[in-house]
Amino acid sequence: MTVESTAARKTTRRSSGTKRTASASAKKSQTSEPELVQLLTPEGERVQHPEYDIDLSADELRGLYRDMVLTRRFDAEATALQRQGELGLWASLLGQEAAQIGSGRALRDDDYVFPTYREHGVAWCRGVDPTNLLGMFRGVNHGGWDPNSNNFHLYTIVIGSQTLHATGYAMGVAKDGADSAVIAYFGDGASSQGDVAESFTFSAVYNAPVVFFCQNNQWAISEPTEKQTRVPLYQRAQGFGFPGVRVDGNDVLACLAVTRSALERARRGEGPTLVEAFTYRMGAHTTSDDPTKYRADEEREAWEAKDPILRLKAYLEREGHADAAFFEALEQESEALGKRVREGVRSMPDPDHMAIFENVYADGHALVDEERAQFAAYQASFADSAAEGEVK
Amino acid sequence: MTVESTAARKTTRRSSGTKRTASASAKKSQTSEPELVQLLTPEGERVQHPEYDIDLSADELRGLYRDMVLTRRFDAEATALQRQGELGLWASLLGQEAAQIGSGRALRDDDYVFPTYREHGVAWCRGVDPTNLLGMFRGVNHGGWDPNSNNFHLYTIVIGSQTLHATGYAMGVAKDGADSAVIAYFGDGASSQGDVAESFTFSAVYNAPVVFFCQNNQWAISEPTEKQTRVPLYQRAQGFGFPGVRVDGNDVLACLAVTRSALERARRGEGPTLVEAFTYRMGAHTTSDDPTKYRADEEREAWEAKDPILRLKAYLEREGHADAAFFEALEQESEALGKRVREGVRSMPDPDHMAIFENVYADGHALVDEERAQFAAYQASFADSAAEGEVK
Amino acid sequence: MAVQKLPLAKAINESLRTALENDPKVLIMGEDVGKLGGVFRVTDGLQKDFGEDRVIDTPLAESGIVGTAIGLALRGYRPVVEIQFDGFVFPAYDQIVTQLAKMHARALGKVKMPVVIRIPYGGGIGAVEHHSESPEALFAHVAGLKVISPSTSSDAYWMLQQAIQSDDPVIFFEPKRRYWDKSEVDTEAIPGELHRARVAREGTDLTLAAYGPMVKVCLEAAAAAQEEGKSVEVVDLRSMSPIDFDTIQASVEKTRHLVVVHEAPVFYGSGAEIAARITERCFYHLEAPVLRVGGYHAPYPPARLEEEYLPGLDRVLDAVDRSLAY
Amino acid sequence: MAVQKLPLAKAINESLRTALENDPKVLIMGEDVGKLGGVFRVTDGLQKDFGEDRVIDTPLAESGIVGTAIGLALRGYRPVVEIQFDGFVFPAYDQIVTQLAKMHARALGKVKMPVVIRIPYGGGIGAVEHHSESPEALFAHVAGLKVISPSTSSDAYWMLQQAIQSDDPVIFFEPKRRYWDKSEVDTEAIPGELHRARVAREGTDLTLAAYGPMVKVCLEAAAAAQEEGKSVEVVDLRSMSPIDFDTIQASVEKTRHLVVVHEAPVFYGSGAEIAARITERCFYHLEAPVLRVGGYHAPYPPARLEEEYLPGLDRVLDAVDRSLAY
Ligand SMILES: Cc1ncc(C[n+]2csc(CCOP(=O)(O)OP(=O)(O)O)c2C)c(N)n1
Ligand SMILES: Cc1ncc(C[n+]2csc(CCOP(=O)(O)OP(=O)(O)O)c2C)c(N)n1
Ligand SMILES: [Mg+2]
Ligand SMILES: [Mg+2]
Repeated sequence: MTVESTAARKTTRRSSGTKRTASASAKKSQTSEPELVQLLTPEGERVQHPEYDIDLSADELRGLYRDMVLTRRFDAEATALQRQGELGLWASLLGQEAAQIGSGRALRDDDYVFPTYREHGVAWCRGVDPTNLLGMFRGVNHGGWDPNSNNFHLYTIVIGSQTLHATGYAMGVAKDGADSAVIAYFGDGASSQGDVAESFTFSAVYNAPVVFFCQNNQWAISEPTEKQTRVPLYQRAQGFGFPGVRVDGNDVLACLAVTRSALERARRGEGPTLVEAFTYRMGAHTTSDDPTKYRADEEREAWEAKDPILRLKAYLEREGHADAAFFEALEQESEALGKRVREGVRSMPDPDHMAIFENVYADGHALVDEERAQFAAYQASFADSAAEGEVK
Repeated sequence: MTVESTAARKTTRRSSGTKRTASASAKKSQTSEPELVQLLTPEGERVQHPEYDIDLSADELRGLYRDMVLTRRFDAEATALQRQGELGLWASLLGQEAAQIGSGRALRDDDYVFPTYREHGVAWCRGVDPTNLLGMFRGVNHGGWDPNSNNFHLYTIVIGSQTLHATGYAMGVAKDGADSAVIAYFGDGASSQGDVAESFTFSAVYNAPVVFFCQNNQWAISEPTEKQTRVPLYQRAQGFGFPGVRVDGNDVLACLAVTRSALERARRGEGPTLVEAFTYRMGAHTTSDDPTKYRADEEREAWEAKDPILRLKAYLEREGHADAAFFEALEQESEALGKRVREGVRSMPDPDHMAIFENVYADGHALVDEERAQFAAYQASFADSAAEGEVK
Repeated sequence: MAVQKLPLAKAINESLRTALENDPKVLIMGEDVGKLGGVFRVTDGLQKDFGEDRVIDTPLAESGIVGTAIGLALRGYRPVVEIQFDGFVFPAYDQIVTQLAKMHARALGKVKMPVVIRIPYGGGIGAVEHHSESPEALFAHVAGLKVISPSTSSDAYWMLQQAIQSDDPVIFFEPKRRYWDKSEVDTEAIPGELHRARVAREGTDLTLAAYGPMVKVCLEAAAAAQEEGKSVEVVDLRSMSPIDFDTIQASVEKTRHLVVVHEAPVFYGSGAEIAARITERCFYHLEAPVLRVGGYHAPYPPARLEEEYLPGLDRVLDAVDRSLAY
Repeated sequence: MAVQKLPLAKAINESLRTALENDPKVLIMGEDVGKLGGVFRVTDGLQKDFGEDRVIDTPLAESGIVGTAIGLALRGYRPVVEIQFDGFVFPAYDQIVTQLAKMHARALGKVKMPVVIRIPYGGGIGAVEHHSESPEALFAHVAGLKVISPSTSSDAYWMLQQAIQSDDPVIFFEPKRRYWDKSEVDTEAIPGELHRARVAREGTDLTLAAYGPMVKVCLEAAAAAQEEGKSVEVVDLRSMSPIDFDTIQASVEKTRHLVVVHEAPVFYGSGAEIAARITERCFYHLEAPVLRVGGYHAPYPPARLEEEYLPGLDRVLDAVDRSLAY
């Protein structure tokens, strides 16, 4: 009996109408907005939260503002550099500054970060030279910075993989008896990858000091979050035995408070936490992407009103925490950063051809040696005036 | 800076004591027993459940009893056949009869089953000839039955894979507009596999009519469930947006009621359900395993008191639903089944050598044809009296 | 449309459209294949015309995509799966190798696995890591899979038609850097055999064997060699499993020299299999060992080095010269 | 213990014990490696003596095992991962290929990946599906990995020591059907180079090259051939990536005949790479094409057919005869 005939025999009570019901119910659970931790409204008003609170000095608040502004400036510069042909690709963080700066500033120096490819703001908090981030987008390397210099691991492109690295690293931290914590970044799309689920299992079973920081920016390239889950993502954690919390990802104070609390929990030996930062990818997925193919302008506009930088600015101004001179100076600092990055990228040397054969192995490999030598000889043959036919 | 030195620099507030706390807290959440659906106590007393109830005739009850007894008999015969060298391996279901018969009897003919390698009781419910199951354990094939004959897919050995096949099949059922349901079996160990999590995601997003039936038999070979999760497994579902329920896996009535309800839910177009059948693997993992290396006899003894067959027998007797003649006849039927299986296995022909090359492809492959011909010629050369040296 | 000049990507799009029209059991599945039409627009417009039920945006999980495609195939569907880039097929590798490839044999033939996995592969587009790899050998080694790659728009159209019609799982490698190359497609032609190689250019002195993106490079090399008076035959293999050794053998018996060219690393690559088998078949014909030109035993390098890493005209000609010098 | 006759599995156990003793950063991870001591008892007693913190029973998830091992390596640990059987490595294949293999290069050398992945492999033990496969080519093709397999207890002990000390990821294939074969181990010897082949038996007429479980078969074949007056040299490759072509070449320059034997399917297998490269290196020395004896292009068959599927004495001798007949 063929599969087809089996199928044909069956009664057909389930109609396409059922499917409509289902997606409707899925939508319902999506729209009945879950608790979302917020400390600063889109209008820049400070609100209290029973569980998460934070007391920041004007200096610290200005610091967060500065971080976000400079990150956005750097990001814009990179986008421009891509348009100018200096970069092959750029993955913009536009709109996600609060999620990244808030969580990034919650970290201690000895904590360790496992980013995706979009954590430019976190890299900034870690003190990674922004120009360093651009190497892989320019095509001169695959990352190449020293993860241990700033406890900031390499960007990871294969979706979800780094969550397991973070978990293993955190297992190691625990073994060492250290009280550092680890943070793993990933996206809403990544939540579907088996590796992410496995990292939840491992971290829960070993009680590893890791915070899973999911930036739900509503989109995985062209797919909205409904294609990944029918309930809010922060709820995923519960079934693995650790807490999940949704935070306003455009509220830098809330992101800081919630992440700090999760990191402290990890330090206390209470294991992992999932933080879902509810935010929005304001730009294209990358400079190769064309979001007009799949999403409406109105959605973007609605999120514009929740801009993370504007709301902190409103708060700073309202409270008198920052004056015109501050904003002015920051403007200049931004321009200087843009210039530095622009020049840094333009003067970035192309890698030497022989780099193909470097660092394939730490302890060497006979075939790599052989191929390197052949390649060198072949390259040298062009330098010779001899005809190609004579190359051995 | 090396990773080691980074580690060394760090403060060491987290002590090994923390780890003890952690596993203690993990244990606590395990032992604070969650709601477990039960309709028949270990003593064979019928209890009511507000949500799940079931009304079965004496005939049906005897049928379930018979299924369990015959399944256990078949299983014992297979274990014996392995000891006698007729099978290379056997994975016994001893102790899990209620979970398998209860869920198996909840299915309609048009429903489809995706088993692991241990669902002999479910196979029985589907009408699969028990002897057929033994081929792969004897080493004459890798399964080889026609999944569509009984809507019972092949046994799957790679842990967790079949949950995705079940989900895809269920997506197909929904596309066809049929109201069949699909059931995917897997174990407590399997719950850790990324594939299982992905099947939860896909089934939730597409609202596929599938029931995930996890037999938590407390062990994945030598690893207790605590190595896979620190909270009860049925809770995993919630975070993916569908319900999970724990049922007494040694209570055939409860397993039947809960599975039936989950299947009905699927048919109604409400999507997946996770059923965790809390049971126990009474025997070794397989005949290759030696559980004395890793678990205490007392644990097994405690579970013996919850035997699924004895409790239904007590109930049948107490209620007068079955008399001595019934048990007597069943005893004979069991023996006959054992004999039939024994003879079936012993007379199972070895596969033809050429079978190596069969069914590698449906539409043929030039290399397979070439190798088949070479192999045939090579084999034929032994038949010739000619010396080996002459074989081309 | 009959005969038309189409970019290779568009030929695939047309082929998918035809398959969706001809057989209601055909489904398209993958990440971003719907509204976006895939990151290369290969599935452009298909969801609009055939609906979300047949052109399915999936969760971001390759194992899940292939695993559910297997389930759909068991239910009688014919899923055509898109993996977004070569480097992202590995999360699905387990389902492909242990399940998809073996299901038909496991069932003693009672189950069929008409699943096509489309993978844009290879380099040359200046991309970041994981977007330029050529993993075909990792699939061709696995029994139960068929592995093919077109080099022209016509082959793209027809080989995909045939792959979708096949009851076996087919890994369909699309030469992404040729997506925009235009060539003629006759949608009413009678296609040749799926796994037959094609002599893309005749010659008498040496045979170049290649597939996918390297066919163009070999044709250019053959033209350049011609100017130097060397007559080079180019064989477009089209299929890496099975390999049409008969066609290569016939060519080598004539030319007595063979160079195999692919982007994938040479070490354990398809060139090794071809060299081993052709040497066995043509031991007394070969005047030089079979030479191989391909990637190095190194991760695919950053974009600014890919030109050095990829076999180009010069490296192919160098091998031609070395072979003829024996 | 110094010199002792040990079963190969026990030699691995001793090697792991030594590594755990010598370096507090060494960890053992895998399914059932703790109390049970692994399904083959290779890790027997280690958790008891070194604790659950160093000999770690993991959740049942191979990608998770390798992925967390990578994280632990980044933290300065040296994880030795056990994959329970060959057929179960595929869920971890993505982490191995896209992360483990490439991390050192991605970091421009600033990060090292001292991770060993132990995989009992090969057939001949009458097992069910997925328990008898030889996937080594699928790893050897991938740059960044080293792939080795011992054939004796001494090599098992020492090669594992060296693999654990290496800063590169090493896939360590254990010939499971030789686990119970006893041979001598000198735990105080000075080991040779990790990736050097070993001439296991000298001969002048033909070279048999093999590794892991097939070395024993080749030695038996050489002994049988000797009785027929043929002098066969046996090279135990020990390493499939890199391959010690120098040692094979030296042997072939002497014997002028080469047969490569492995359990893995011939098609795209390691024999192809060896044949291609040795033919290139020894083109004027070879009196016959390099022949290959290995698995067929078919899924590993059910146990009752494995004897026909696996290269045995007869098939090796048949190839020897065919080679010498050229
Ligand atoms: C395994 C894998 N599959 C596919 C891709 C291609 N890809 C790159 S980014 C992306 C979407 C990621 O979405 P999300 O996780 O939400 O992160 P975001 O880009 O929104 O920050 C996809 C599909 C990939 N990089 N890795
Ligand atoms: C991917 C994979 N890894 C490892 C194994 C080896 N293995 C077979 S059964 C088993 C334990 C399974 O435990 P569980 O899921 O609880 O099912 P049970 O055997 O208890 O029914 C393991 C590790 C396998 N079959 N597949
Ligand atoms: Mg996103
Ligand atoms: Mg279990």
